[in-house]
This record gives sequence, C-alpha cells and structure tokens, in this order.
Amino acid sequence: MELFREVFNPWGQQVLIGISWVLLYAAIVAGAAFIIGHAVYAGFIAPKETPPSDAEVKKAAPDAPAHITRHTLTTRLSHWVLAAAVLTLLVTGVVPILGIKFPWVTLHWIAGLVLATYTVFHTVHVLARRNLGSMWIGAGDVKEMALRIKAMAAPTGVDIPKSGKWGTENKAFHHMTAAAGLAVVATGLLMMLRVNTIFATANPYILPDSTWGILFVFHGLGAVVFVGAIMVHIYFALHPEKRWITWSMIRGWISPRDYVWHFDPVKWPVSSKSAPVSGSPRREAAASANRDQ
Amino acid sequence: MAESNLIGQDIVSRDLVAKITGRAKYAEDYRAEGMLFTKLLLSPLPHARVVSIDLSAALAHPGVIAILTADEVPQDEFPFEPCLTNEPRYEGEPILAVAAVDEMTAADAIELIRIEFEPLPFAIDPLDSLRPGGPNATLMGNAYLGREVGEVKWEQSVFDAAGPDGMPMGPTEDEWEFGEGGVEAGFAKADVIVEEVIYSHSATHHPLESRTAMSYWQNGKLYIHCSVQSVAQSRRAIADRLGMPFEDVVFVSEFCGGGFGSKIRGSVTEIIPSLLSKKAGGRPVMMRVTRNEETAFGRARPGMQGWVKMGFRRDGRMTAMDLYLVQDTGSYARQGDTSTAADCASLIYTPETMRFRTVTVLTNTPPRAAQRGPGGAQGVPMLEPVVDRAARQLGMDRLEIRRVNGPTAATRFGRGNTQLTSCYAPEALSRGAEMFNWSERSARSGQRNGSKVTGVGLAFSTYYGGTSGWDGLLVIRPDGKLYIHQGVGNLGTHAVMDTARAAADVLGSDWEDCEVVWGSSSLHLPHSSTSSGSQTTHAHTRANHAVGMAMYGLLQELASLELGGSPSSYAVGNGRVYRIGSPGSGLTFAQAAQRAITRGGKFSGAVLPDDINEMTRNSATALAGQGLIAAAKDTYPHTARTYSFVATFAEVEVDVETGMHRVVEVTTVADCGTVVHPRSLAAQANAGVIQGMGFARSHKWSIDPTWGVHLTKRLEAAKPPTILDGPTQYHFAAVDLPDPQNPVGAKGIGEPPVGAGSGALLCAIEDALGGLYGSHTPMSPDKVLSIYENEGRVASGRLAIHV
Amino acid sequence: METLDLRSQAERSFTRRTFIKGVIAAGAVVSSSAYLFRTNGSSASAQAPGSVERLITLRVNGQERRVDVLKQETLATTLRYKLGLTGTKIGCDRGDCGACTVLVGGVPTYACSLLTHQVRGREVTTIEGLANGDQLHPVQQAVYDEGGFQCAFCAPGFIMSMVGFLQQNPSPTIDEMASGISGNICRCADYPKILKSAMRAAENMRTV
Amino acid sequence: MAIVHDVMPAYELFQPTDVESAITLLREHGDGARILGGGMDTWDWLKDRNKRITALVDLGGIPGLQDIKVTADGIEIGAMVPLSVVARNADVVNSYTVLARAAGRVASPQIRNQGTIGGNVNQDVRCWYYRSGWPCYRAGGNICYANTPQSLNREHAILDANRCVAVSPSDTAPALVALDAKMIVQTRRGVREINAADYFLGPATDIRRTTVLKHGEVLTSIRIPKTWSGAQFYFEKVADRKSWDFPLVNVASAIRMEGGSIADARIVVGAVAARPMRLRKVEDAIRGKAADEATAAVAGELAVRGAVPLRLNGYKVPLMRNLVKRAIRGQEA
Repeated sequence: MELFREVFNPWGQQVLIGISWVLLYAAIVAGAAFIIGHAVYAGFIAPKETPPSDAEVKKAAPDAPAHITRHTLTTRLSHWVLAAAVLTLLVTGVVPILGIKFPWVTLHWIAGLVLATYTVFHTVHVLARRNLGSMWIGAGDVKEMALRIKAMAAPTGVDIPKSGKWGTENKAFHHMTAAAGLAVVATGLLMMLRVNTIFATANPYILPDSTWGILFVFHGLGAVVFVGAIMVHIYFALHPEKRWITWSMIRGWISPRDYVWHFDPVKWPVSSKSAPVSGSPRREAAASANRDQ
Repeated sequence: MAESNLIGQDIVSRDLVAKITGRAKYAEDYRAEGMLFTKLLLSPLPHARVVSIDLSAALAHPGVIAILTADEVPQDEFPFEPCLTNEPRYEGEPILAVAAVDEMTAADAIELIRIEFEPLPFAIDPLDSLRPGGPNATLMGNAYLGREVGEVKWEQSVFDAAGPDGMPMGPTEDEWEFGEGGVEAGFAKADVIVEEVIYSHSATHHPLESRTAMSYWQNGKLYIHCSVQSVAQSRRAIADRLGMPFEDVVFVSEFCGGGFGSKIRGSVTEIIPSLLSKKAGGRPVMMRVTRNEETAFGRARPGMQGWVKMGFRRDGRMTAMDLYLVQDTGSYARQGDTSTAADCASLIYTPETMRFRTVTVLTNTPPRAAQRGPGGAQGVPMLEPVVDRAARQLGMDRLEIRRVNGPTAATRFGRGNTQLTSCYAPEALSRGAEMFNWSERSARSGQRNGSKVTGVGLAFSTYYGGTSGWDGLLVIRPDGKLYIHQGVGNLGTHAVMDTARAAADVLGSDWEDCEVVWGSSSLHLPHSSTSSGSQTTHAHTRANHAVGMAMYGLLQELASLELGGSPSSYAVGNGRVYRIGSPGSGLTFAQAAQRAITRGGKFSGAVLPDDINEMTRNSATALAGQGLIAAAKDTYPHTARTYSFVATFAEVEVDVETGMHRVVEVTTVADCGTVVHPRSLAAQANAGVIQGMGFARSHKWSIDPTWGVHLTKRLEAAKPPTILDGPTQYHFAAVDLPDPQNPVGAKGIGEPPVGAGSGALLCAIEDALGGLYGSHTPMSPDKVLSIYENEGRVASGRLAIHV
Repeated sequence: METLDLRSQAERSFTRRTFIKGVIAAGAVVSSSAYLFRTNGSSASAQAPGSVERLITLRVNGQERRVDVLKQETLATTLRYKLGLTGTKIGCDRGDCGACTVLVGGVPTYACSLLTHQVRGREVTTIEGLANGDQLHPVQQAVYDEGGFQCAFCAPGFIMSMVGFLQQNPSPTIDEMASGISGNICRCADYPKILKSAMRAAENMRTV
Repeated sequence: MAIVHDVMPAYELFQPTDVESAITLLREHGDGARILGGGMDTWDWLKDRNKRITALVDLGGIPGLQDIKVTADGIEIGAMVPLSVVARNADVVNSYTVLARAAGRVASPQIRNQGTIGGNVNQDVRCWYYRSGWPCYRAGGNICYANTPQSLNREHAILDANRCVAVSPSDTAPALVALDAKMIVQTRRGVREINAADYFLGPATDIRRTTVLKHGEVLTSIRIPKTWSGAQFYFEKVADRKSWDFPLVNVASAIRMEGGSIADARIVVGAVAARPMRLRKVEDAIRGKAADEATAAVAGELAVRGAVPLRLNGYKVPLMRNLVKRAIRGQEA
C-alpha cells in the first residue's frame, strides 16, 4: 500500500505531494471501528450504571448549586466556533476527496483562518494564564486511566475511579487534536500562499517542491488524525451516556446529579459560593482551572 | 554568344509534377527492407548533467536493436554541438537514441530507461543572466567574449537606472563607432532626437518538413538521405562531423521541405541514424523527427532586447544612430544577428555617425541559427517604427525620410566604408510608392470607422545579395543533351533549376534539351554554395555562366580541331557548335560529346582546370569519359559588396476594441538585379513578406522561466501565419535592373522581404495607434490592446521575453 | 432531418463476410509489411461487442487494399508505412499543419488525426489517387500552370483540401476559397500563389 | 523513468453500434477507458503520452448520433455531428445562427470536418502547462503552474478561477449556453437532460472535470429549444490567427428585442474561465433597456466586474468588456 502520493514534476523527477488518500479511508475505518467497538461495549458489555439518587447527590455535594457551572459562555462560544471551523475544514477538505464535488477552497481557507486565529488566541491565552498544569497529564492521570481500563476489562464489581474536572481521556483528546491542529494550521497557513486569497496572489514557487511535499504530508496527517478524532468526538457527543457533556457545552452547566455521578468532588470541588477549597497542589490546579471558566 | 532567352522567363520547375503528385521523395519517404526506427531520449531539464543511465530494461525490450549514447558520438570543445550529450544545455537536447523495429517499440523502450540527472543552474532571459548573481547558461560563463565564453555581469545600478521598462545598458563585449566625432557629434547636429526600447523575439524556424534523416552503410560507404538546404556543402559537413572523407558519403537530398536557415549545412542530429546504423551492422535506420523534437533542436531565430537613439536634422537626414542590442544566442554557437542588424541599419539609413554596442548572451534555450534574414529581419522591424516617430516629430512624410537617408549606387556605408556593386533602392521606393499610391493612402492614416482605425506604413529592408567564387559543372552527353550539375539544395526557391538557366543561356540551348542534375552526390555534383543568405541566385548564375562560357570555349576548340578554322570562328547555339557565317558546318552536341569522349584530355574531363574545388574535381573525374565535360570556377570580378533592397508598403485596419487587425493592401518592390524567374521571384518576395508579417504578429515561442521548459511545441501554439492572416492579393514588382558585376545581372532575394514585411506591418499598426509604440514583436492582439488602452505601455513589459 | 454524409449507405453495408475473404486472399501482402510493426499483442476480447479486427480492407484511391492495422494506428501511418503512399506527409502529427490531408468519403480530413479503423470501408483518396496516369487532375493542372508551390511539403495536403472544398463549393469567391483551404499551413508562406492556383483550379473544375 | 512525448502507445479499440454497449464497455474498462468522438482533443493527450488509456470506445459507428432533427419544440443535434455540418445546416443557420457562426469559427476546415459538436463542448480545458502533462491540480497534483509570479498565462482565466486558471476554449459552448440548449446524457440508468448552463463545471466545483458528465456517461445529443429561434444573435471570436486558433476571448449572445428595447437576453463569454460564463447580471441589467451605446457601456463594465487578471492576461478585461458591448450593439463598432 502506498502511503504517499508522488508525481513526476516537469523535469521528470519524482516529488512528494502528500499522503495517500488510503490513509484517509484508514482513519475513517479506524474511527468507525472504535465507535462500533465502543457502542458494542457500552451497549452489551459494560455494566449499566444507575444514576445516584437525590439523597446520594445531596449527601455527596450538599453545597452544590442547581446549576454547576462547567463552561462559561466564552468557553462555549469558542468551542462551538472551533467546532464549526473544524467541521467546515473536514467537510470541505475531505468530502471532495471522497467524490462529492462542490466549491470548497474558499470555505476551507476561511475556516482554516478561524481555526488558526483560535489556535493563536488559545495558545496566547493559556500561556498568559500560565495554567498549563490543568491540562497536564500527570502520573495520577495515568494511574487513573489505567484503573479505568482495568475496570473495563473486568467489568464486574471494580469501582471505576472518577476524574476531576478534566478527565484523562479529555486531556489526551485535547493534546492529540492540538498537535494535529497545530500541524494543519501551520502548514495550511503556508499553503494559502499557493492559491489566490485576499491576502496574496498565488506563489507556489516561494518554497521548493520538496518542502511543499513535506508540508502537504503533515497537513494530510493532521487532517487524517482529525477525521478519526472528530468522528469519535461526535460519537461521544451524541452517545446517550455522554450526552450530559454535550448539554453542558451548550448550556454551560451540569446538574448536581451529573456532578456527583461523573466527578470526584475531591478532585473538582464546587459550592454554591463557588469558593475555591484550598488543599493539595492538584486541588489548586483544579481550582484555578475552575476559576479559569 | 546567344541572346538571353531563358533568364527572365516563367518556366515551370522540372520537379513540380513530382511535388504535386506525391511522387517527390523527401527524406522520410524512403523505405528499405529491414529498416529500423529511432526515438530520442530528450533532456527534460534546461541544464543538467547525466548522473547515471540504466539501459538494461530497454535493451531487453523485444524489438530494440541498438542504443546510442553520448559516449559513443563525437564530442568536442564548446561551442561544438554534439548530436548526443551528457550535459544537456536546453530542454529537449538529445541524450541518447534507441533504434528498434518500429517507432512504438523505440518509444516504449525510452520509457524503460532509468536515467538520473543532476540539475544545474540555468538562464532563460539574457537580462537575468547579466544581473549580479544571475544564473549562467554554461559552467564556463554566460556570454561570448570573442570566440571564447566568459562571464559578463552588470552592476545592480545599471538595472536600477533602467527602471522596470527601460533597457539596462551595461558594458558590452563588442562595440564600434564610425563617423566624424562619433555619435556625440552626430547628436549635437541633430534637431530631433528619438530614442526607444526595442525588442524582437526568438522563435523556432518550423520548416514543415522536420530534420528527418535515414542512413545505412554499404561497402564502407555511408548512404544518408536527409532534409537539407544545400547538398554539396552538407555532404562535406556531415563527413566532417563523422570524421570521414566526404568521398565516402553518398548524400541524397532531392527535396527539402523548407529550411529558412535551419538546415543550411544539414543538422547536428543527422548523424545519429548513421551511427546507429553502424551499430546495427549497417541496417537502414530512419530517424523521423517529430514536431516536438523540431521545436527542441530544430533551431530558432535569436531574440534581441535593446535600445536605439536616433538624431535627425530638420531635413530628415540622420546624423546619428546609437544602437545597443543584447542578443539571446541560445545554448551553443554564437550568432551574428545583432551585428548584421547594425550593418543593415547602417545601409538603409546611412547615418552620418553611428555607434553599435552588443553583447551576446548564452541561455539554456534551443540553439539559434540564421533564420531568413538573420539580423535584418529583427533590425528592420525594430528600427523602422522609430524612424516613423522621428518623421512625425519632424512633420515629414515617412517615405521622404527614407528617401533622404536611403542608399544610392554611390553610397559608401558603415564602418568599413563599404561600396555596393549596385543599388536601385531609390527606384524601388519610388516604384513602390507609385504602385501603392502612397500619397493618397498615407493621407488615410488614422481614419476611424467605428472601432477600426486605418494605419499605413512602409519599411525598407536590405540584405547581402550574394557570394561568388563557386564552381559549375556541365556535361554534354552523346544523347545531345546538356546536363547541368547543381550542388545547391532544392528547398523550394527553385534556384536549383533557375540558376542552371545561366549555363543554358550562354550556350543558346533550348531548355527542353537541358537536364538539371541535382539532389544526390552519387550524381556527381560540383562544389556549390549553401542555399542560404540570399546568395544562391547570385552565386550560381555566375558559376553557371562561367561554366557555360568554359563549355562554349571547349565546343569552339573541339569544333576547330574537328572541322578546322580558329576556335573564335565558331559559335554555339540550339544544340550545335557551328561556323559563324556558315551554320551548316558544325557539330551537334551529340557529335561533340562523341568526339570529346574519343579525344579525351580536357574535353572528356580527364584534364581539368587547376582552380576548381576538390569536390568538383572528384565529380568531374567520376564523369570523365561520358561526354564533353566542362568544369569551371566563377572568377568574374566581385570588387564590392552585393546587397539587395526591398520596400514594402502596407495598409492595415486595426480594431482598437479587440486588438486584431486586417491587412488591407500590401505592395512590395525589390531591387534584386535582373529578374531570372518572375513568377518565382514574386512568390519569394510575397512569401517573405508574409513570413515577416507572421513573425511580427503571431509566430512565436514561449519557454517557462521557472522550469526552462518549452510550452509552444505545437504549431497550434507557435502560430505561424495561415492563409487567412493576410489579404488575398499581394502586389509585387521588381526594379529589374542588372547588377553590373554579375554577368547575368541577378542578385539574391530570399532574406530582405522578411524584415520589410514585419517592419511594414509594425509601422502600419503603430500608425493606426497614433504612433504610440511599435518596436516590439510579436505584436499580438493582447499587446495592441494593451498599447492602445495604456497609451503605449505594453502591459507584459517591453523587454519581457516569451510572451 | 439531415444525416451526416460521411459514410454512404453502401459503405456501411460492407459485410464482415467479404472482409474476411479479402483478408485471406491478401495474406502475402499483410506479412510482407508486418516487419515494420511489432504486433501489440493485445488481441484479447476479440469476442466483445464492438471489438475490432486487425486485418482490414481499406478502399484507397479506388482500390481495395488489405492491411494489418494496429488499434492505435493512424490513417497517415497506414498510408505511408504500410501502403507506401508517401505523398501524404506528416508535418506535425497533431492536426496543426494539414500536410496529411486526404479525402475520406470526399471530405478533407487530417489523416494523422484519425484511426485507420475509423475509415474501414470508406473511400479514401490520397494525392496519388488524383492523376489519371500522366493526366493531371484539373486541380493539379491548375497548380502546375501557376508554377506551384515552393518547398511543396505542404502541396499534397493543400491540393487535397482544394479538391475537397471545390467538390462542396465549385464557384467560390476568393475569400471563400481562402477559408476553404485555411486548414493547411505553408511554412514558405506561398499563400498568394496557392490561392491563385486554387482559383484557377475552380475554373478548371467547372470546365471539366 | 525517462520521458517521451511522441508515438501513441497501444490500447484496445472498440467500435460499438449502440450507446448501451458503449456505456457497458466504458464501465467494464473503468478509468482506463475513454470515449472517442472526433478525436481532436483525444489524440493530443494520447500522442503526447500525457494520458494513458487501456481502451478507446469509438462512438463513430453508432447510428443516430450523427443526425440533426427538427422537432416540434426546436432542433436536436446528435453529439457526433461534425462541426462543419452544424455550421452549414440550413435550420441552424436560419434559426440558431449564433451556433452556426460559432461552429464555423472553430479551428480549421478539416478539424470542423472531423471534430464533433459533442467533442467541441466536452473538450478539456486549454492550459499549456496542464496539456504538457505537468502534475497540476487538474492533473491530480497540488499546484497551478500557470498562476505564479513567473507564469506565462496570457491565455488564462480572469474569472471564476479557483486554484486552476485554465480556460474553456470551446467556440460552440458559449453559443449553446446562449441558446439555452439542453444536453442529453445517456447513463446506465437512463437519460438525463441538463441545461447547458449547468452542464459545465468550474474548477471550484470540480478541478478535474469540465462538465458534469461522469465516467460511463455519454452525451448523445444537444436539444435547442425554440425559445431563442430567430433572435438577434452575435458571435465573435478574437484570436491571434484568423484560422486554426483558440479564442483569446469569444462571445455569444441572443437578444430578443421588443419595441426598440431589449425584452430578454442571454450573453455568454468563452475563454475567460474554465467554463463558458453566462453573464446573468448583465442580462438583468439590460432587460428593458434600448440596445444603444449607453446600455452597451453599462453592460461592458458590469461584465468584467470581479475579473482577476493574472500576470499576462490583463488585456482580457478590456477585451471582454468590448466584446460584450458589441454583443449588445449586435455588431462590430
């Protein structure tokens, strides 16, 4: 199987122009396989969890307000703008390759610019706030993750540890898409020089062919990762068990029930006053993450 | 001596029936049992070094017989151009050749060859190459310094001073100046000074028949059938390229499907089938050159980027011309086009002072060669519109300004203070003006009818009109016929037939009793000029006249020996040598041939004159004993330079909404001495004008500057003129006054009409555009529109090449 | 309703049976020219609908000629390489010059831009088919009388265009004549004389 | 691998006698199969070895594709009708003059004899980089060689470009769009009728194709409705040469006059984009106006609004403007 696409340039030299579209199909297949696998697991194998009763909720989080803020409006807006941009990018970038033709280039680069702007904004923001720790995957996260996987493997009786505000999977997903995003954004911005945009007229000769080839490969690989990741992401967003997360991203809050059910109040403490609780460094990080909202 | 009755007559060429019935054999029309076919591997890069070649798969391909690489062909010092190379200097240069049982097998085998190139720096635009740090076309440098190649780079300030649309003018390699006080003094005397950036583009010759060749070896002799402009000279050139004596080359080129300067002494690639045939044990090998290949190695006209400044007195007299030209000479030999352009300019305007500066730059584009009117065909159309501009400023008639400056028989011109053998330029201008009705038509200049604007222009052109000193060879055989052997080529000028008339005329022979022998060295041809540079008509009317006179003398001498009396008491005519006063006493040609064979010695070709060329000697010796044989060298005086002159007048209608134009009327008058073949002369002149107009309008080439790869490999893209691009009628006349140094009086005509045609068209278009700008080719609709819409600005740039 | 007149009914009814007979009879001819071309070996799917045979009969200059033709072979190649009719020239092999012009069913056609298989059973006329022995065709005679072409590599194609055009329009104006033969390039640019010849040819054709 | 750009390589040839068989053959041989109409575009690709095929399906033997039929609601021209026949056909000449003129201006007489109307509309774009076999967007690569600061793009697009700047060189396509023709396409499933205006694709939509025709589909005929029969027509082609050339720009229009003003119009410009550009805004703007110089001037300016010239094709803007003006005047100035 060819992993890359190569052509003969006008001088008859073989040059790299990107990844093979086979990889795109592979990502789609992988994403679909994961989804099916998970769906089967969640539907048939995983023990059905029952939500905590009102009493349990009251007991576990006595101070919790009726609406526990999980995402501020800014976060939600930026998420949905990001989502729109990424979806646009994927649809405009991938669908034509799959054979459905429509004018995609302008939409693609506009969406790409939105993504790029978001990326820059987010990076600057995160760096300015110096709260990289909240998304750090520490030893504890790994341990927690391992435990959860173990629990999945032995689905009966083992208590699955709950996470703080940002689950390890969430963090891993974030980092993976961030890496892919940076790759597509950086290469994509350069690739805009190859077509006429409002900013510049096309000049593909600004870089040598070999460099372009590598940029196209990174762009392609980033896109392929995105394709798989976003498929899974959307699957979870729509999955009945995870739908509360989606709602939280729409409404901004979660119910105390979901809070108690899915989170470890120690790792993510909340109160009606929303006052941070001091404690371990991790708590501080979690608290600052909360503040960040 | 008999009265001339053949010179000046319309006699249909002997070979015409073959041409119009499909029986004429051009190089590719030969077929032989077991013939192999060749395909070439051409360089995809404009400059590279072959790093490795793997032929194994190609050699294993069924039907592949032999592969010839650059290592097996003669290679010599630059600028010698090898037929195959491992350091290609332009895209399309042949790297290796495959001979196989058919073309498809050969082509498929090429695709099986693994070849690796190391790209080298390359230059496409001469001006880029002259910039500081600009690319060099060869590893030795970028420009000619005399015969050597060296590096010429100009300072950035030169380019900065020129600005975006100006001509950068750095130090040049060649420079001359004449006239008292030089151009400085000349300009000081001027009342009006005009200066202009001027440009003429490069373009492939594109003869309709490509440079196909077929070869085989038999009994140690090489048989080669190819398409060349000259037979005797090409035979010698091919032999030289192969490093073998010319006697061992049997050279056949009966018909040549056009050359226009690209096939003067054959082509470097012509020896490829010869060498392949040698590798294949002598089997016939055909190399059909395709249009793609013709575009690559079929030669092209050198382009020029330049600038001119002219000074005029109020009476229109040119006091100074300062001409600066950068020549794009392509990837190999140095061309002399810019120098010739300057020489022609110094003759058509006879400026009181003139300076000429030029630099010849190598680029990684196809090799250049003379193309019909080399130099003149670029110089005239670049300069004539500038002269028109001066005339407008002077308020002077444009015909008058040319009359004032044009040459006469008494003119001494140029840096050599050169004298002319004859000049009827004033007559040509007057006759043309009269035929064209210049005064009435030029009054219509600028008339507007809707979007169509009338433009009227004329251009005056010149070119060398002939050489001398070549040989003639005649045989009178026992069949009573006069056989006129001709070593020139048969490329459509009819010169091979028409110049033979000179010999027949001297001998008073009926044309029906003459046979022209041409097209194959096996028929024993004399040392003849190349069919190029408008020299053939002059050179070979002289040579055939000389050999006619020699034959006349031999016939007189033979008759006096056979019949008594002094040789001078005999005359020749109507196929007989007879005693003056008693025509009944004499010998028929048939009898003379018999007697000559019997007598031997100088009559039978056994003893030959000392001054004839070795090739003529060999041919005559081979023919010896077959009849009465005369061989002679043209030793008539030729004490000055021979030039022909052409004036072309054109009226056009330019549609300023589309940039297209329609040529309404074209009139051409030539001073080319005595007319030999009126109809053919008119055809040569008119067709030259049309070629020139086509060049000035659409015929072009384009090479991508980034990749150095040719984009106009198709005739559809190269756009030579079609039958619809001009009017349906062209008017032509010849002054028809003899050149005194040629006993026949004729001068050549091939070259000058081209510059006259393109010049007249550009002047007429410039006139229609209100004198905005015309010194630029190709003046395609986009440029006309651009000049009209932008008040003289060429949107693509005045010096931008390949547009 | 107008039907394309390039193939006559008779040409279309040319049967497979007569064709096969012809091929068998012409075996010797076929093999003698076969050395020129490697067979391309792709004789598969001979049974598929629409598939073509290699051995075919051409009607060239009034004669039936049997010939072994590759699938991708152009008419110009067949005429020149297999039938020895080298009067048809190849100037560009891309339909850009007209040197290969022949008449197919009387219509001027670029023989380089047509597969030989496309003219199966149709009447092909080349420059060699115009003259009747030493008697020039009226168009050739006109060209001869006007002093003909220059290098004349384009001449066969031009003459075929003239013949084809004059069959369609026997009394053209000079502009119509020029348009009619504008699919041929003369690189010598001898157009005025060519046009004059063509007008004379029109006259000759009318008086024949 | 070394490159050679001459000598047509081998392939299978099929000469089916009905469209269904042709479609079956095309499907059987997949992407390696190509339709042969008049061949005037096909031979370039194959002889230059810039496109490889395994099978060629010649439509020349299919009866019916070479007919011109006058129908109750217009005229139907078979896709395999040679351009010279279209140009001479009395009904086309009398009622749909713009098409006859356009067909009569294609290339050269021989090409008009061999080239078909179907081939003329389906021909691939003109771009000498693409046609040299360079791996550009349209060839499946990811670069446009014609749109760089150094490119030679005098002939290229000023409108509707999207990465690819090649142009549609067809002379008949603008005429057919102007006449509101319907393209009849036979597919495996049946027959589709597509408006000429929707038949052609720009590179924004599909950079590899010029029409909506998919592999295995065959354009069988072109129907011209009576709608514009006898309207005021205009066709003009500007080219470097007067024979044998592709247009630098061409224009085709149909205008219906009522009481001295323009009742309706269709104006289409070719060779400025990868598809014939119908100028709807111009049509809207001139409806109800007199066909005078003022209207022409407005139309000309409107026509070129949004044009994006490349390095060497800026002249196409005034050229297109002027041709649109002439179309409205109905004559050369």
